Amino acid sequence: MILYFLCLILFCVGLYGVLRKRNIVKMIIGLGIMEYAMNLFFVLMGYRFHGRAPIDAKDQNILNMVDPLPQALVLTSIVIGLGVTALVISIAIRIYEKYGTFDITKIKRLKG
Amino acid sequence: MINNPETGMTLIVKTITRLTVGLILLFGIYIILHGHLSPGGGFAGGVIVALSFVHLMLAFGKDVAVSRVSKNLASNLESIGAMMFLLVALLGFLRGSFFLNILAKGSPFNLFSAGTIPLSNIAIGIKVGVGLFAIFLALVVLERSK
Amino acid sequence: MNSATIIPLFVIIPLAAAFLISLVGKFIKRSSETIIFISSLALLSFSLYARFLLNSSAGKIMIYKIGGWTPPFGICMVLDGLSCFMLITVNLIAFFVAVYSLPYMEQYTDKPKFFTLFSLMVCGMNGLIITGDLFNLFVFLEIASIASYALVAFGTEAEELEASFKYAIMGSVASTFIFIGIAFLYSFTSTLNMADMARVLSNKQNEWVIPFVGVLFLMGFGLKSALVPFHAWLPDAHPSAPASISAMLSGVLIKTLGIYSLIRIFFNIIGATQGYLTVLMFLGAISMIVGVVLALSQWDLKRLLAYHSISQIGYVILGIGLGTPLGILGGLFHLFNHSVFKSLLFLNSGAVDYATGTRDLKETGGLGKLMPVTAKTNLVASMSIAGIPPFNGFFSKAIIIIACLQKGNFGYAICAVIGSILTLASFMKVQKFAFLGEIKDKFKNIKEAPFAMLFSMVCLAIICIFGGLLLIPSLRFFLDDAVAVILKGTGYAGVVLEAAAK
Amino acid sequence: MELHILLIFMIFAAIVAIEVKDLLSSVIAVGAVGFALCLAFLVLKAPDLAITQLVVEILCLIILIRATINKDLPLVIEGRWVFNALSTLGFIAVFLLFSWLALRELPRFGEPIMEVVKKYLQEGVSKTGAVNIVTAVILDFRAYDTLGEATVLFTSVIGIMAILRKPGRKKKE
Repeated sequence: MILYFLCLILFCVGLYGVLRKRNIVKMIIGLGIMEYAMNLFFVLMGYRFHGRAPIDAKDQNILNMVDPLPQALVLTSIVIGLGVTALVISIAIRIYEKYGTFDITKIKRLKG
Repeated sequence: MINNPETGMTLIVKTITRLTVGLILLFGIYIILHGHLSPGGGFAGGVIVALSFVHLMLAFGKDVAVSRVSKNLASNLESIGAMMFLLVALLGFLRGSFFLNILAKGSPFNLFSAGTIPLSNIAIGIKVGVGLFAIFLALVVLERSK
Repeated sequence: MNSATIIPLFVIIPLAAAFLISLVGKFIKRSSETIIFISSLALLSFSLYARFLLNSSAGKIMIYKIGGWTPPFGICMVLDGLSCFMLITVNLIAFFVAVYSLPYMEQYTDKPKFFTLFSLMVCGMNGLIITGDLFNLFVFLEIASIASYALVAFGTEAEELEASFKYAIMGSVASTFIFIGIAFLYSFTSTLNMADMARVLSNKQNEWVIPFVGVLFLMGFGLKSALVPFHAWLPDAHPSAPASISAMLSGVLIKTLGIYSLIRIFFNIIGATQGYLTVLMFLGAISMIVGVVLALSQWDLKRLLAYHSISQIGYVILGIGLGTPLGILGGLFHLFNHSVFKSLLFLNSGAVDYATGTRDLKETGGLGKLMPVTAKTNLVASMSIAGIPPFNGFFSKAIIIIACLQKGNFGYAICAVIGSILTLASFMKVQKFAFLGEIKDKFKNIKEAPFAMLFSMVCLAIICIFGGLLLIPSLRFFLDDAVAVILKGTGYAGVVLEAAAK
Repeated sequence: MELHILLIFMIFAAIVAIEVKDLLSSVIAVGAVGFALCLAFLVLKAPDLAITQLVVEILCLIILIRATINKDLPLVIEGRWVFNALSTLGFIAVFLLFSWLALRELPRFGEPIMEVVKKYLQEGVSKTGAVNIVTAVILDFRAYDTLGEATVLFTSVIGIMAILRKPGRKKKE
């Protein structure tokens, strides 16, 4: 119970970073932290006390395996996080090239 | 390996890289191939392969790595990898449904054992490896041309 | 090969097209255009064919078990009334936008990359509509979102990059909220299949988990569908995208990613209690008013259209939030009409931009004489968005207003009427400043848009005119099946599991 | 018990990553959070994830450092304005409160209800032949997810190349 809550606190630190910071790279870092907290939260769900890694051994028949489904989904979600982060970083690089700054409040050429 | 001093890092890094790049690439291929036996699979192995190219580029400067894998070759190889994975999926159509694992299952603990899973692992490994290296090439090429 | 094998085609065709275009796009001249044309035409015809297959199938539902695994263990694809309705809407607009963007994309470099991303976005939307699995819905939501982030920034100008950055950051935050919601649901029900989850949730009582997860999904999908508290990204993202992409974004993307997912989760999985419905109706009413009021002061044509998208989405959400059969019918019908005339409006603004190079209403004037077809299609679209009788917009808005009156909340009915009046006012402004009045001298020699652009604009205008026919009894099945699926609510689980057991 | 320590370390490193002035040190702090996450996966008996997280983390760091290395590292002036601060903190407080209430009703940590997964564990090896059950789930039971996954990566590569190309628009005649 405490672990889940700590994980959500980490999620909120990332959310704070995204909503409050003015520097684009800080927002990307906040987004990255939110992705980490999200993945950890899902894997925490699948843990079993004194369980074993979900890989069959040749000789004995392992019964108390940890839940493999969250691990499969979080593998997908880690690579999704990499894809999104790489895309947002390349947008930030092009913005820096065009605007000359990382400060979101100065990047205001859009009207309205 | 042309080691003209001005591109890439110092000589020490270059000599160490010359030793380790092959090992990293080999380790990545091992992870891809043994995806269904040991931990790690197409994704982890592909990223390791990409890192070996990135390692090569960081140490020896842009032109060495680009001479090996140019940018449009990278994106073509990536689409080929993606096509392969889709074909492995479509293979399942031959006998019933979409992603059916139709190849022989074999006995569990040896290398050629899990039907189409090793093929999918190889296809994903190629795609992820070359794709991420193409991202890195695009990022670095932008830097040069400014 | 039973009739259900048509379902995976909706994902395989756009994927194969995307991989092919990125492979051969550079070498063979014009190959990317032919591939994208063939694939979007095939998708449109398959979605219409699937509609008739659905009529003949038992219980109006078709299940496709991927990899041969029965649903709770593997992923299953579900094609029922609602998803078929969305499929036809998506592929119809995607086909016309693909035809439109063949000449329009000449302005941009690197056409093959555009068509690869376009085909991947269509693949993401199709995959999201037909999937029967919650995590799969998240993965395809990511595909469509990442493709649209890159497409918004396709022109690599300063404004587009900034708009795309804001859109990408807010979109990713929404995705993390959705993923946390999925994690909660998985831990509570230990299954990911939507039908299985609905069954487990209905007989497992809880006190705080479902409301909390409902709020998380409302925030996540509300942001994707630009409901009012989360609409900040839409007025920036849509105007700066290429015209064909803002047509897709406004016409279809915010509906499938946002509204369809909201309907699926709130009606079919969690079970729509009165609390959720009142929240939805309230949000819809606010979006209606805020969108229209903000739109009145705009002079940039595409930004004005983007604000109108927010208000029209408010109509759809209000209609569906009513919960009564007539209200849901009105909401879904307005969803179809809005995707038709809003994408037509964006295509018109793209034609004006293509010919004159500017979108500012102050500068364009009197284009009606030089661009007759665009002027007429814009007139048709403006009339139908404002809800003038013969056009399709009128029927759906009227149904929503009648449903509001029947249910007795007059406040929302009055909001709907005020909203449509203000919409009419702002589109009169568009018509006057863009197409009537005298022509500016620097636009003397502009010529009409190329044929392919005109073809898709005229076809969409025809659909706008004859859209009202969908309500006549013989064609009503198209909407009624979708309404029946929503009204069944968590009965969706029983139908899917029983059909999958066969 | 070691998970609690890891998580507290991650929260502290994340706060450092957000609050520190210099860009490069905040990137390093995020790297620390990522590696602590990799350790957490090992403790949670998820070797697949540990490898993938470690390697993806390295690539993310390289790209992040590439983006921030020679840019002007301005003195980052603190946050936007007061209303934004209050609304963010208020939202976070409400979010945490309701999540505490909802978390109490979930199955306790360490005792997951594993109805669907029982079949994967029993028949994983026999039905798919793969010894690593996680790979069996990824590439056979739920292979459609992995197709979506490969497409996500493919989309982001094509998207990045589309964004980073030099002449965005052909100049009008």
